[in-house]
Amino acid sequence: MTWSDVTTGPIDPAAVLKRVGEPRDGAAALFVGMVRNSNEGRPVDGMEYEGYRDMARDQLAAIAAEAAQQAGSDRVAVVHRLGELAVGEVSVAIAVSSPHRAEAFRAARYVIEEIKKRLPIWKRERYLDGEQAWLEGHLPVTGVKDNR
Amino acid sequence: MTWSDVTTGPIDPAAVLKRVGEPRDGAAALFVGMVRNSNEGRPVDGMEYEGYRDMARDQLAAIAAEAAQQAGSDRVAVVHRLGELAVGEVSVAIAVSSPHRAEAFRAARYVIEEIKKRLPIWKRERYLDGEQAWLEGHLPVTGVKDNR
Amino acid sequence: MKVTVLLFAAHRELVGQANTVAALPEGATVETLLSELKSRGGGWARLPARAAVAVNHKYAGGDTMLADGDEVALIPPVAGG
Amino acid sequence: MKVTVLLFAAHRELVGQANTVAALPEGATVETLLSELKSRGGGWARLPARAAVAVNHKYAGGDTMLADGDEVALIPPVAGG
Repeated sequence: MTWSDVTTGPIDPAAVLKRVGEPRDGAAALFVGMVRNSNEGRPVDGMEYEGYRDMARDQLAAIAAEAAQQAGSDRVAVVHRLGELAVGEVSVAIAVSSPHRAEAFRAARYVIEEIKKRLPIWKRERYLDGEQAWLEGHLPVTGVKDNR
Repeated sequence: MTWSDVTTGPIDPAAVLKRVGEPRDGAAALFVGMVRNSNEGRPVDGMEYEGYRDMARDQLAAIAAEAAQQAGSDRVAVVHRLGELAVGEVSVAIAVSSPHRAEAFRAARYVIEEIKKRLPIWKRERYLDGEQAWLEGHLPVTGVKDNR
Repeated sequence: MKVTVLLFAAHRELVGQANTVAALPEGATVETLLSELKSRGGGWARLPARAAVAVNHKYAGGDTMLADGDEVALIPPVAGG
Repeated sequence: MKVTVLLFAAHRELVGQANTVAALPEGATVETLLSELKSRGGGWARLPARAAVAVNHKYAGGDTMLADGDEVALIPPVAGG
């Protein structure tokens, strides 16, 4: 069974890693996304993540299931955080385990790339100078043609 | 500064992850290798890791430094275990953080691939039926021509 | 029929509302809804032309038929991770 | 001169020793050492032809010159990870 969640509480990457790993697995890959202290050279103070939470949960579950199918392993766990995050705080954690390492790496990478393509989440950077701005995002890859 | 170690004690992947990650980093990748319960269909009871410990330490430090250079990030931590391991125990943990995710994934992958190519470590599988065998390894990629 | 419309992030700020209800004729599609919203003027008329739409949590094309009670979200370019 | 020789894993079991000391003439190379070991017979003569060698923790080719006190390790195919 894959596991996925969208939460407003802090993420513990070690706890996400513990959700995967069975006796048949020889490899686990964990990816952690954090808020960094600058973007394109501009000092960053923090980040606000806004999400369409119910849909994000559904999409994240779908992404985890796709990754599991690709990896041939149902040991996939992923959680994305919403709300106000300080620099260094964890915004997303993804863990995959499988018998062999190539599949674990590939599936973890798949999950983060798909999150960036289609999870209905937006982020607003707060800069040290007091300004803030929504980050330019990606038009979601939805499998449906343009609406307008 | 990169960090590397060869140890006979248990490995805590979360502690290895904690060794990387600076405010400038937006991504961390952790790879964990574990002893699995079968190999080529044969039930496995455990694994003995024998190492040329002093040389393995030197080689692992060199691999970490190479990964750091490739990633453009000196946040690379890696530890390999020696001794008797049960199924599910961690044999190796590798953490890399960097401003962007592609470099973190690539560097973590580089470290495990190089470990398999050249770290002077050997493993003997113990099977459930009581037999044991040294695993066929890879002739180390040493950068020098054949000796014999 | 009536559908609930959700707005997020820059869209929400442009319109000044996080949600609204739209009354639509039977047979309405996502396109019908978007025209109705645009006709409200103000921030609604200035919503970016390129945006995705989700109906009941699933991305949906402009020709998707709507039903009474549907939850329709305008999805600005996403930036998760 | 004398060098210390280390053996590991299957090599160690084949020879029945984890280490030995070899006395070599001045000017000896890794190849000279390997010939001396082979000439001991028994498990030494049956060591696989394809193996790597490390001198003082660094992989070294057959023509590497040895010096008194060097630590030379025969490295079976590796299997870390």
